[in-house]
Amino acid sequence: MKMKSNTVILHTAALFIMPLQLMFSIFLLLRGHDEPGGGFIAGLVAASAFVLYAFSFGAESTRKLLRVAPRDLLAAGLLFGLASTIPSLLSGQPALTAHWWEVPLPGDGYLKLSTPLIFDIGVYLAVLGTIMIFVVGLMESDE
Amino acid sequence: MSSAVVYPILLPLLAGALSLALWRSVRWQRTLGVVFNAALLWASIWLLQEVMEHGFVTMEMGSWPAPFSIVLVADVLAAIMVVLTGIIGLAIAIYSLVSTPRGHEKFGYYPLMHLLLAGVAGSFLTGDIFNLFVWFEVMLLASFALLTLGGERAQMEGAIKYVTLNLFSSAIFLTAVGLLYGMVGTLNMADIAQKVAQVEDPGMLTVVAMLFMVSFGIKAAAFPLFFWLPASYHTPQVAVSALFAGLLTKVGVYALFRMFTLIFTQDVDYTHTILLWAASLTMLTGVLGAAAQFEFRRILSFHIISQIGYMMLGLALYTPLALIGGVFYIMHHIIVKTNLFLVSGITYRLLGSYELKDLGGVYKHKPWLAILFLIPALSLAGIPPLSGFFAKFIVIRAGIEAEAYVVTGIALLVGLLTLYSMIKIWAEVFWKKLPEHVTNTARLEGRIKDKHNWAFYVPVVGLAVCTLIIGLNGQPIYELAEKAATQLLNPQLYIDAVLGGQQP
Amino acid sequence: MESLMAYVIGILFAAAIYMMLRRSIVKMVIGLILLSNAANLLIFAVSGMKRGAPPLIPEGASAPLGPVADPLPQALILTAIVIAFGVLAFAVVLIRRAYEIVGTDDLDQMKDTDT
Amino acid sequence: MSEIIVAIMLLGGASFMLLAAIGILRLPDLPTRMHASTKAGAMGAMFTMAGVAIYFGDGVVVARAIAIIIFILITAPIAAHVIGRAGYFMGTPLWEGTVKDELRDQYDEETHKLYSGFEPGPESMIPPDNGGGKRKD
Amino acid sequence: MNPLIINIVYMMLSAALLFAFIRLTRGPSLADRVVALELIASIVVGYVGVYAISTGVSSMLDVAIVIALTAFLAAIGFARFLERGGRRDE
Amino acid sequence: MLLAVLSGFLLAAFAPLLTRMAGKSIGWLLAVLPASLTVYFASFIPQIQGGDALLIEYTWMPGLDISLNFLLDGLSLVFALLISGIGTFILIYAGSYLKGHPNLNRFYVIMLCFMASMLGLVLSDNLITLFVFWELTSITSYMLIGFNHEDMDARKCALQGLFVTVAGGLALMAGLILLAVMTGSYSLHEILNSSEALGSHGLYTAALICILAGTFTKSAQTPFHFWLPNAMAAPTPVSAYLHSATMVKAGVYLMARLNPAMSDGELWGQVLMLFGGATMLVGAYFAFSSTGIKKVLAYSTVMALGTLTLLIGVGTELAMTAFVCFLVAHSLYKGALFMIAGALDHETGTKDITRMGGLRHKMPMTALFGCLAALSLAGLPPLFGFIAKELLFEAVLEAPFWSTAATLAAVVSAMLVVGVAGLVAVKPFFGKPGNTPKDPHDAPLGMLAGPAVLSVIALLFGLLPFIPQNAVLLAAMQAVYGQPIDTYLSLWHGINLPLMLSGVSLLAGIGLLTLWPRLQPGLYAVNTAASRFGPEAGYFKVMEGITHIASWQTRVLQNGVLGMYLLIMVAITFGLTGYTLITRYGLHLSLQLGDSHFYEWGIALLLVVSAVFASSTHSRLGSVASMGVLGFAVALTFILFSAPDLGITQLLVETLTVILLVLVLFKLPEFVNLSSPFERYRDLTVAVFAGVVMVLVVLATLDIQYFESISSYYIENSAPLAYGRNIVNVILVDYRALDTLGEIFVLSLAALGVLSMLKLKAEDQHKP
Amino acid sequence: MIGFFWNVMLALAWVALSGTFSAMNLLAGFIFGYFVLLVMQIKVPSLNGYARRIPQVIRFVLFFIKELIKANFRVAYDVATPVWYMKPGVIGVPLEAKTDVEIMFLTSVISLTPGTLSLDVSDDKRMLFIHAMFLQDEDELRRDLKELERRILEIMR
Ligand code: NA
Ligand code: NA
Repeated sequence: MKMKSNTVILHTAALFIMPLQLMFSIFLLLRGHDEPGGGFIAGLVAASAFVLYAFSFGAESTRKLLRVAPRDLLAAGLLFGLASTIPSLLSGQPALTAHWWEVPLPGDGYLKLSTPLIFDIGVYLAVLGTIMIFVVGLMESDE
Repeated sequence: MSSAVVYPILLPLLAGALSLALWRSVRWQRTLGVVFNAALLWASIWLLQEVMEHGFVTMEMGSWPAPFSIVLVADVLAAIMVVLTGIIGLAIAIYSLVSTPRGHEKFGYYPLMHLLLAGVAGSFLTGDIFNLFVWFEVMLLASFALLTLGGERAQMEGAIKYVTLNLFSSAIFLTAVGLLYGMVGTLNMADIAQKVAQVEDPGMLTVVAMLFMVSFGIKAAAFPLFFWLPASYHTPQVAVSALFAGLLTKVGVYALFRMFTLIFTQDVDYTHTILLWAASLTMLTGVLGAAAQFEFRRILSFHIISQIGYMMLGLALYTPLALIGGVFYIMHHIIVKTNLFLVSGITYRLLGSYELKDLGGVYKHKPWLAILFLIPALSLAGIPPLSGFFAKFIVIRAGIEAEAYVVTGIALLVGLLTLYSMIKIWAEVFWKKLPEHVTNTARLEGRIKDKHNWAFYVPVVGLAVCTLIIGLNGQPIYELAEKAATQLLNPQLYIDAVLGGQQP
Repeated sequence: MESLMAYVIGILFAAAIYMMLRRSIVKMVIGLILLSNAANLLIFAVSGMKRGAPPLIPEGASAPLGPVADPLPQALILTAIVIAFGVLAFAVVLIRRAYEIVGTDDLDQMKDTDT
Repeated sequence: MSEIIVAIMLLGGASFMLLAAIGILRLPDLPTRMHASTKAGAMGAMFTMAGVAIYFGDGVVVARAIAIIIFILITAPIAAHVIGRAGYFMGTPLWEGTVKDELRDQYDEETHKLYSGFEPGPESMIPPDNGGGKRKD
Repeated sequence: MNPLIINIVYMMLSAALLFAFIRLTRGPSLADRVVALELIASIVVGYVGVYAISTGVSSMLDVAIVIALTAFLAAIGFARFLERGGRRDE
Repeated sequence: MLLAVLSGFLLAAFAPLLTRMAGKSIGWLLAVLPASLTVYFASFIPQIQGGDALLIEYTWMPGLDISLNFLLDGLSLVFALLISGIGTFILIYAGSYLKGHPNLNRFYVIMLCFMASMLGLVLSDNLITLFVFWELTSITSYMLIGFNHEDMDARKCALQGLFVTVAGGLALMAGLILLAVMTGSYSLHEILNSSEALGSHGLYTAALICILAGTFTKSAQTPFHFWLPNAMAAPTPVSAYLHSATMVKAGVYLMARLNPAMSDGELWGQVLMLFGGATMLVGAYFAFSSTGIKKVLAYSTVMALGTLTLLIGVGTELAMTAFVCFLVAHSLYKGALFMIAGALDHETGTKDITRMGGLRHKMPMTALFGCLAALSLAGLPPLFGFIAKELLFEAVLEAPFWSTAATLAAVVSAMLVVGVAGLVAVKPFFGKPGNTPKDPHDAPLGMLAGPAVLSVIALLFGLLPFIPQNAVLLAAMQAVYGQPIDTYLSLWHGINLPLMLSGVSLLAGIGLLTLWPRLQPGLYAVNTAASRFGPEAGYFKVMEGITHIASWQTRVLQNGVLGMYLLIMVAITFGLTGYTLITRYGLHLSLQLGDSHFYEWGIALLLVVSAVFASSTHSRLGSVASMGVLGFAVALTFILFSAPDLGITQLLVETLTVILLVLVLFKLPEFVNLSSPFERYRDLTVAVFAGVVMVLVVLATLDIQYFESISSYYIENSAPLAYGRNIVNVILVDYRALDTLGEIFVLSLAALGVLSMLKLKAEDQHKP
Repeated sequence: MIGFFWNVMLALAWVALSGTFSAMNLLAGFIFGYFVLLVMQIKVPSLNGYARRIPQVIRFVLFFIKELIKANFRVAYDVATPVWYMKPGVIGVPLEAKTDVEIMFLTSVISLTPGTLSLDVSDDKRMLFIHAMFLQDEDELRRDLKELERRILEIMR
């Protein structure tokens, strides 16, 4: 026995909650080096956001929202992760040696950019891509 | 430090990621497959050269000092294993060009293959116990995915067993790592070894050693933990079978070698005696299992188990010669077993079956293929002067010299039964007249000529040449194995290489 | 607490193993989840459990103000959790496909590939 | 002073939670249980967070506590709605003391359409204000 | 914070946790279990708050944020299960 | 020398090519190699004559004490000459016999390999190298026996030969290693020259048994003799020849070779005499009682091998003399006879002697050489066989022990052999013309050259025995005996006991021959009965047994029931762990739980009840929901014990896990109780046992902390060196980033696996 | 305009979450919010006139808290006493609210209040079905709901 699954309430709510979750995920990603968070957790939160969307609007719609295939997100994540080894290898250090750059910003700020951050972004994308593959794939195979 | 030690891991990882990124272009993925695996082979040979020059090559990842960083360590054994990985990888990459069904190629075969190799290389090179767990998982997941790729019924059934039993093994591994960390507070294997050696009452270490033994025993398919292997290895497409057959179980064996020479040597009488009996029964049950089979790849699968027993025997006897034998056996077996699976794939291509009753007449129509089968098959059975003979000889000589007569007797008997199985295949597939019910013989009789058949034969010939070289020119290989064994028996060398002078 | 956890871990192991031994593949998957939780808790317990001292460094400080919980096992467990999740996802899809193809979730009916 | 407020907040929060738990355990059917649990649980969490905000008094913590409260306010009713709805439509039996059910008759199980009763023409089956009654099962 | 209050609160939360779990085990319908699970998520938020106060570690609040933002997804998942034809009385 | 040994292999590699190029005359072409080898080996005669040994050294695998050293002395030279000399004729002969055979090229490949292996075997100084060639002869012989591989019988016989010889070979390997362990050397000449008394060494008996197991199987000693006649069922007399004249002598060669070293223990002589004598009788009897010409010859070979073994066992100077002479005589006449048999079969189209007769008219030359060889076989003067037989009688008469029995056996077998010789030579060529499928003519030159040369040589050696004696035989005798020998071969020793025994056996033999047609049915019945209980039946029992045990074991172990697999694994894991814990560490139960707060007890309780409920409920989703609770409880544990990152991760993962499960589950059936109560209690017992072991292990581990954790380094350096304040995250992305890198790849692999399982439909797959 | 509003909201949410009140952080939040909206832009509903309604919002919040506590005590009382006082049932309430956001907001608030639970909205969005715990006085309940709806629409429109 099946029934119509979506309602206006869930749809609308999803559109409110999802941006909050995505914001939160980016936040968790960027401050993960200093406070609880990091690429995994952030990626999982981001994935939750898209899962909510997928449950509300369906897999097809989620694909459209993402624009890139989850697989490509995953590949990008892996390549980011590997890219973080490049600076160390180029400079003849052991792989995954951290490199830090301080990019001055207008005003008094500095943007701290580092290979661990690139790495964490890779983790974020990979986790997101992976879970999207799981969920969207499973949902599509049901439909 | 030499960066040689990191490339055998990074290259396949990169290849995997790139193949994934190039998902839509099978053509590019194929090219990357061959190019990167050739690069892997090159990198691994480079590593071996470096190791031969310096004894050990290490890299403290992230430039943090050992034991706080994950250290990649290549000793001779690890370097050998990585070279073998490179050889098998390249062979499989070439073979895959023709053997892989289109659907598999479109659904991630190449990335999976690369990442499997990455997991294998990582397992060989890491000097960190938890990192070993991670690489094991990489390897395991890649093998899961490869095993199920294609989604046929047999694959699913096989995969469920494979997955469950291997996950159990992983959980035990993780548990053991946790317990070990709880006791010695470190993860670096050299550091663990050094600390374990100072422990006065190592009873609990032996307990943890048992967990490691079981976990790696499952991965290695040792008696009585091998069930997952015969249930699954014959189910995927043949290049995958070959890859598994050659490399995967050997990672378990490698881990056993590593743990039970470097770390758990505090109670050798106990631990290695258990290993000894496990090894004997592994040899025996494996070979008997094969004797009951009538399917090409199933026979070969059971033989993996029995051969694992020989390798474990080398470890269990724990004499210099025995370890040499174990290492030699690993080298020989990886090449030979992969090759046999590849040959089975060719006969499958010719006649469309792996069942012995549906095969026949290959010797008549394809004598060269028959020779290409005989080389690895007789080598596996330990017929001189092929590689397997010397491997077996060393182990048996070590057994006799260690006065382990019963076990040696079993090893000899198993050799005979191995020959029996190989001859069974030979007689049924090659000698026997083509059964009358087999009608699709156009390929066998050469009436259909496939365009890229060279890709089937190049790896098979290449591996056969390796077998012949190991056999006929065994001295350098022996010396290599001897170097590896010497290092294994002197853990202090490893410890010094990783931790340097600075001891925490 | 660690001693108490020892008993909890033991029970989790027992429950996990009991579930893994069932013939239904769904139960088996639940067994696997239990097992990985048990292993994670085990690592957590044997490397020492500390109340109220997360391994964080306050802003501006160069080290935690007091003794903190061991961060290393936490990192290991985090890795293990994520790995277990990936494995689990694979496993559930596998059992679903297996059920679709084989038509039963009774493991005892899946013995074609052996012997 | 703030200590007392914090204590009250904490105890209040815990009480709501306990109430929710007792409610969920005692109440006779799904919707009534949800009246207790989803809301009281959320209330409890919000009270506790208010206590946390007051206790720490630090800008960062306050901001976070407020964020938590807002998030709970947004997500809790959605969850409640989704479960309650699913539970209802899947035919989870209602308590025998239920006095009326105006939805049942507006729902077409064949087409999965839910009517408002304001539709023109034959589609409308029963006007909303004078129908209702107990569900048959 | 007064340890007595903390302990009382803990005790109440523990009792709540237990009751919710009992409902989860009893069912009888899936939705009942899910409601219980949701309540347990809320109680965990309560735990986190009390714990943050009793130890003075505010970074634990992030856990509560995560629960607040994502825990309800499980309920949505279960609802989907029901809607797509799963059995309600499990 | 190395080239000489390996040249056979090299030529084999080119044989297919040459066959295509040379066409009909390929046999003659290829025979150039063994012919030149014969000359080459003959050129060593002057150096060897005096009893010296030449050692030609090549390294191979020094690390394993394996060298390619060649030891050339009288014994090996005799063998080398026989192998290459007879080989020459065989190659020529095969060219004619198999003319036009489609697989002639493959035949030559195997044949040349075989010849080269034999040469290597008899020339090797290194025990392992010798063994290498030994095994090669087994394999090549297998290929030859099974040459007509589409015939199932051929395959079966080939397997039988291989299985028996390789089984023995493996024992031999152990024996050789034991020998090396005893003597400290893998080099034959060192072993032979060492003065150590092996007979009293603790490993002597073991080594002896192992070595003899190898040589007896290879040389078809009773009870392993059965494979040899079956190998004769092989399609060509050419390959059958190999099993008669040379290959099976590998075992004899090795016994002779090791005789000086091994014979200082009494066991050696006794065992050899016992088995040799028995083999001699068995061979002689079956030779006489068989009908197929090749069977007859095969059993007479068995008899000869027994005789040779017996002689080594006797071990006296005289016995060694007899041994060498008998060896040479046998090779000459047996080679000739097999080629004759082939010629007969080739010309008449049948292998059954009973159908032949009076062929001397149609095949005069064949008849002539056949009769010469048969006379040598029967041991009649003036052929070399006579000298050998006389020496045999002399040797057994003077045997240090069991002399009477040995003599009796020798006489009986000599008598039967006379009968055999008669069967082979008289029956086909004399008497009434038989009814053969083909109209016979004299065999072509290629097929007659061998018998002619060999039988003439047998005649010459009989007339002028001092020639071979001085050339190599004496040196060979000394090599076997291990000491200088002073002997002089002659045809006529005067009228003595041996001569009278010869006479008796000759007459009795002729008598038997005349009775043969009448005896035949009775013998046949005896043989049929014997075959049911004989060693061959034993072989089949063993083979059946292997299959039986194998399939039984597979049924029991690899039974396909995953639950069983897991049960065994769990039992092993925790049984081993528990056992080790108790025996290596001991039981230290710590029951101090007092340091836990009550709310921690609550969480512990929740962990336990949620796990127990999840695993005991009948409701699938109840179980899943309970797993959710477990996830929360685990997260709470992490949170309460200072692991916020873990807590968050656990919560998120738990939520996603529940989602995945529900996404998948509604496609799956509900929980059903599939197992019986017994199975459930059994599993429960095992599970509880595992749980108890884990409790004990964890409790024990909690008591132990040998070393401080290395974590203080991470804690101290995170902020200053890694610029991060969340130490766990710093570990994940910096200190131990490699773990994390691996981990995202694990995730990606899981994703790939899921992707293909969900998307790859069966129909996409088999497209090329 | 609407996009800008949401963007500011998100930037503020960012600041609140990170707890660092600095211009840089706000800017960062703005940028990230921008990206989030970029993702969300397909589905962002229309909203307008937010700023004017702050006082109304505060009044509503107070009203809501009062209702919340009142209703909670009512439920608590019934849960805590042994005999059931409640008279539960499902009733249909006609909707004034038109847009999806209005409906969502209303139903959420109704669901949050103990004693009432939004079950579903009819397909034509004109009728809201709720489960109510205390139907002793159905008319009063309907009046209360109307009042709630009025206040909500007041701040939303
Ligand atoms: Na009441
Ligand atoms: Na409400």
